[in-house]
Amino acid sequence: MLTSFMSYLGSTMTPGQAGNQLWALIYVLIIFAGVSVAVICMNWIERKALAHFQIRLGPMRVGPHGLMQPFADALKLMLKEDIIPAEADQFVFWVAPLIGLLAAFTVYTVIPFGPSQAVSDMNIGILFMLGVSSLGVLGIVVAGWASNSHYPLMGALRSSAQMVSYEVAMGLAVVSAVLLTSLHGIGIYGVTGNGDTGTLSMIGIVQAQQEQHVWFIFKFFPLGLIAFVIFAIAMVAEVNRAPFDLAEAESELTAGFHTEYSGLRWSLFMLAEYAAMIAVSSIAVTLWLGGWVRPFPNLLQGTAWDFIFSLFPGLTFLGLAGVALLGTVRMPSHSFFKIQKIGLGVFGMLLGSLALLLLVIAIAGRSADMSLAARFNEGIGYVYWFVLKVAVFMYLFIWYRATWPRYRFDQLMSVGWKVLLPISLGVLMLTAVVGVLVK
Amino acid sequence: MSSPVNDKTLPNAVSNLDLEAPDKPYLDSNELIINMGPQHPATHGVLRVILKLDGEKVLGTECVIGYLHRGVEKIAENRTYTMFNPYVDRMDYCAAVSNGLGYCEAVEKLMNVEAPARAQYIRVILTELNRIASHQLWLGTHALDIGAMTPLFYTFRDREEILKIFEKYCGARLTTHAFRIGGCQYETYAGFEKDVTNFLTFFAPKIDEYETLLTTNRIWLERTKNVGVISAKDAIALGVTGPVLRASGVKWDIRKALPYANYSKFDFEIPIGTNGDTYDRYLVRMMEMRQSMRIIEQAVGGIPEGPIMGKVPKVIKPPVGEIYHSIEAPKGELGYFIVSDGSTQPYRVRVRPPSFVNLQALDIMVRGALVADVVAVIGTIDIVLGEVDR
Amino acid sequence: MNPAINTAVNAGMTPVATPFFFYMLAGLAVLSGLAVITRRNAVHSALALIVTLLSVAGLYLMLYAPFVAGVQIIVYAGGIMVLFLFVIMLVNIDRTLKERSFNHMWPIGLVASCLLLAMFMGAFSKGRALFVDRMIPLPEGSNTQMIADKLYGQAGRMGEYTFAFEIASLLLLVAILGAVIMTKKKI
Amino acid sequence: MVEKYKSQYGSGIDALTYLGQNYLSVDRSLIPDLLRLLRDEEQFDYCVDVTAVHYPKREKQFDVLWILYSFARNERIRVKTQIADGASISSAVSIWPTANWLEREVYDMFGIKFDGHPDLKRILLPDGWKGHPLRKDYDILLQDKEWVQINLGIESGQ
Repeated sequence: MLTSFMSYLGSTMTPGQAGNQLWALIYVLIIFAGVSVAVICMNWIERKALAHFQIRLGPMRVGPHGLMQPFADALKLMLKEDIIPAEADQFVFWVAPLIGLLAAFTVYTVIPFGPSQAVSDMNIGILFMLGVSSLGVLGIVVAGWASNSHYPLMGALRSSAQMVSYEVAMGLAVVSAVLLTSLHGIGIYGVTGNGDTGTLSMIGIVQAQQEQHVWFIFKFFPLGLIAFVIFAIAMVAEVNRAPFDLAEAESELTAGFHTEYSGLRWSLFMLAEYAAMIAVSSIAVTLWLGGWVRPFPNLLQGTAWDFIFSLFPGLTFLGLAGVALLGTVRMPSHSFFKIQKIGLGVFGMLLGSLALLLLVIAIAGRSADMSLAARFNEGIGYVYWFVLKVAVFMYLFIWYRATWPRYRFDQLMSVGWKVLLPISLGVLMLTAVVGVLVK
Repeated sequence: MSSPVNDKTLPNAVSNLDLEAPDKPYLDSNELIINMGPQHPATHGVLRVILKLDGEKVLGTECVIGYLHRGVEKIAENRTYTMFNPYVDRMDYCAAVSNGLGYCEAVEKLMNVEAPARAQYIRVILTELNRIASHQLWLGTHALDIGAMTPLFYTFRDREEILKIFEKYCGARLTTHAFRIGGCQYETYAGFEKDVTNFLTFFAPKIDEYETLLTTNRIWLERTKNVGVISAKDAIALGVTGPVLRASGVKWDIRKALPYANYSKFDFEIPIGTNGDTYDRYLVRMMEMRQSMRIIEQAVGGIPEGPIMGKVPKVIKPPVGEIYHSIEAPKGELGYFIVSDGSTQPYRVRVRPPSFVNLQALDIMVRGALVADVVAVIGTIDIVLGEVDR
Repeated sequence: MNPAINTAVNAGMTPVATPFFFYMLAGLAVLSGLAVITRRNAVHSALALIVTLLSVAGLYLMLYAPFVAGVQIIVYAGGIMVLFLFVIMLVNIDRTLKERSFNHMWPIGLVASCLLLAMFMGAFSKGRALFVDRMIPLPEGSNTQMIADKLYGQAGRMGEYTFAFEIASLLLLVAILGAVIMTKKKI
Repeated sequence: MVEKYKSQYGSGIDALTYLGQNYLSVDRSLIPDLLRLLRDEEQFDYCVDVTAVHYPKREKQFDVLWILYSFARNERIRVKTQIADGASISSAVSIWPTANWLEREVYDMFGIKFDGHPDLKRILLPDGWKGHPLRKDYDILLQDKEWVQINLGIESGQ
């Protein structure tokens, strides 16, 4: 056990490739915990950001600036009565949220947070991701049916039709990115030599971008960009978020497929939805935005630049700690706010010490040798840049929700079939043609 | 006065659903009967719409109303004229001032008295402010129905400024009871003019802000254009009034056609639409808010000095007779038909509620549309269930 | 032990394709397959079918055919089953539960399955003579590439199945157009 | 206008003005024809309201009123007729579709039946309710106790 634990430490492969089940399990647990924390953070950020878009404050009571609100909500949802309608199909009603949750979390096995920071590097990684994430819709469809009620059924029907029409455009956009992995050469249009076979592996896709010195979003400009935009639209539809949240459109179908759900079971749907949001954003980041690669790895290279970029994680947390401490100072001095003040201060301190830890690691690991600190530092950098890029998408999800009205069902379908599908087909063909011509 | 333009023929009568079909297997025949409401996020209260659907397509609707019926007309027969005045605020509670204006003017007409000039100006200012507030509420909820969350909060933020003026003027924010038979109870507070002018300068850019969010938003356009179309002819035949009628291209506004209060003194335009769809109704109401601001601007600059209460006896006892008086409420023609038997209590008060009559047009507006359109159309008709049910 | 697995172990990999996983997946496939045909409720059957398809995908993975496994998940478990459910959901469950199974062909089915069983038994007992004993273990990832080579050809050469593949896709295109024309009253 | 109809229909029509508002007092038998004529020939294309007033002491207990408006003439007119309790009157739904709900409300509140109405049933009160609340003999505190007890499970709705 200990040997299998230690033997992996020097490896540069993912635990899956190295065949180390123990480390795979550790990675799985880390990712599960990480995603759960991310969902909690996302919950808080969404409420606060949405509130500030809408000139209100959002949660302010539970903890300083409502920081503890997600925990209070989780507790509330766990304690709430879990109602199963009498006429519902008991078993299917029970299993539906689990399907969604399983699908959303299984995807994370192949998401590469770094060249070796993934549970496994499957050689069909992207195919696996698309396949499993499309299983999530089964949970919604089945939940709508099992509720034995009209509104959920309509939500389920909408959801399945939506998924079928957007999956195609999404898949074609993905294929055009996968096509790019088979090219060699540097730069946006630079292609040299004979094209080798490409790869479906998530890690391979990022490495291809590294090799070509360009994110695929800029490759064959504007083809990569268009494919990316198509994917970015389709992924919003895939996870049922505004403006494509037809399956749960609250003003039309009360709450769509989860109308009859309550308590913990309902919260599982929410968990699955947010986990799926992070997962599809990760696909977009991996395919088009260079995955874990930091910005300008080739333009600004050298140990000095590496060191500067490795300070970013620590500085980010330092900034957050600064904001928290500023909030502590600005808290009204009334005795009502005493506990909140202390809480926010402690939170700021925690963030600050995390920042200090990260900075220490960055300084200790600045040499390019293979010491543990250096490898750790490297790993933190990978995960940081990956998470940062994903976070941009998460913010976009909130922004969309605050800004846009909801599409109507038939319009959504016609956008999917009549706009996105032809464009993505065209982009795919053009990418192939340009790839051959430029060579 | 333009005559109705569109000549699309109207189905002779608005047919109703055949709900008594003997236990039809709905799912097998792909026909779904769905109860939208009375507890539903988008029915603006306790409206219940029974939808007959083919998949998502609406084959027919039937409105079931009356959940909020309080018997306002019966109450009126058992109260004196003065006592009934606050009750009218509770009908269209989003536009309480308009309701009060209509009632007070109807009784004044019945008694053959007229409110003094200063009172008239105050009335116009408050009523137009109330029109803006009502349209703001409509815009926020309508946008929310279509899925845009943010406009709701923007409109409520700005509506707050109007409610503050109401509160300062008469102490109440929603059901104001601002006017009395014969004039106004309260003199304007110090700084009333300034508050109103400040509001106008505050609000002008805010309308632009709403429009930035919605007017050219592609999803908004797709969701509202050609949705819930009603031709001018249909609208007239169905008795639809207010912005819904004007959006169909009929340039008819009681403030111009049969002027009441002192609207004839002010210079404003009647915005009209062309297609009679949801988008046109949206535009018409947005333009109406700007026109209301124009009226307020003129009125606030010209408030004359003088008494605010006309010569009305302490006990209001109109002579035997009957009167129909209507005003242009934010939602359409609000009429009061009052029969007096010479006593202190009205013999009969009939309220002609704009929401009630406009709601009748829902059926032909949503037939053949999708479920999502039903929600949009309910929003665009701008109903208040307190007024529909009375 | 399977020779393919032996080489995998020699290559420094922990065998995933252990008999335990095989029996688990196979058992799951058979059990859920039985559930598909025995459940009266169509949605339950569909859910069981999804489990069957997923365990078959797992079996493909054990055969070092990840591409086929991925396609199995994305096409069958994902796309097709969602469409299945879409249709099944609109069926009146109460009525179908009351109805007797419409299929009275079970004797024929029995004969057919007995024949299939006999064939499997034969293949199992004579298998060593019929099939290659040792499969050359494929390096990771080449399975996808091999399929592509067979279908599209390599280095300018037509692949073994290029023609058949194109014919199949043409047929599918015709079928799609036909479906569109049949369902759409006016185009 | 009134003169023309008067010569056509005889003494069934009376034109009056009160406080500057015109109304026609019409005999019940002339109502369907007159309403149609008002729409077709006098351009009263907008039916503002249909309502009724109850006079329990009169022999013909109810006044039924149509308030009409003409866009072309910018003029409002009221048509008024008297009917006895239990008598019915012809529906105006085929003339102005808007009369549909308005007549249902009159039926609901007064119990006046409209012949030819496509779906004459209660609109504001529940379908099974007994009594017509806007009649003068219906006290303001009165309610259909039986209905309240059966459907709401409470003693009183007040």
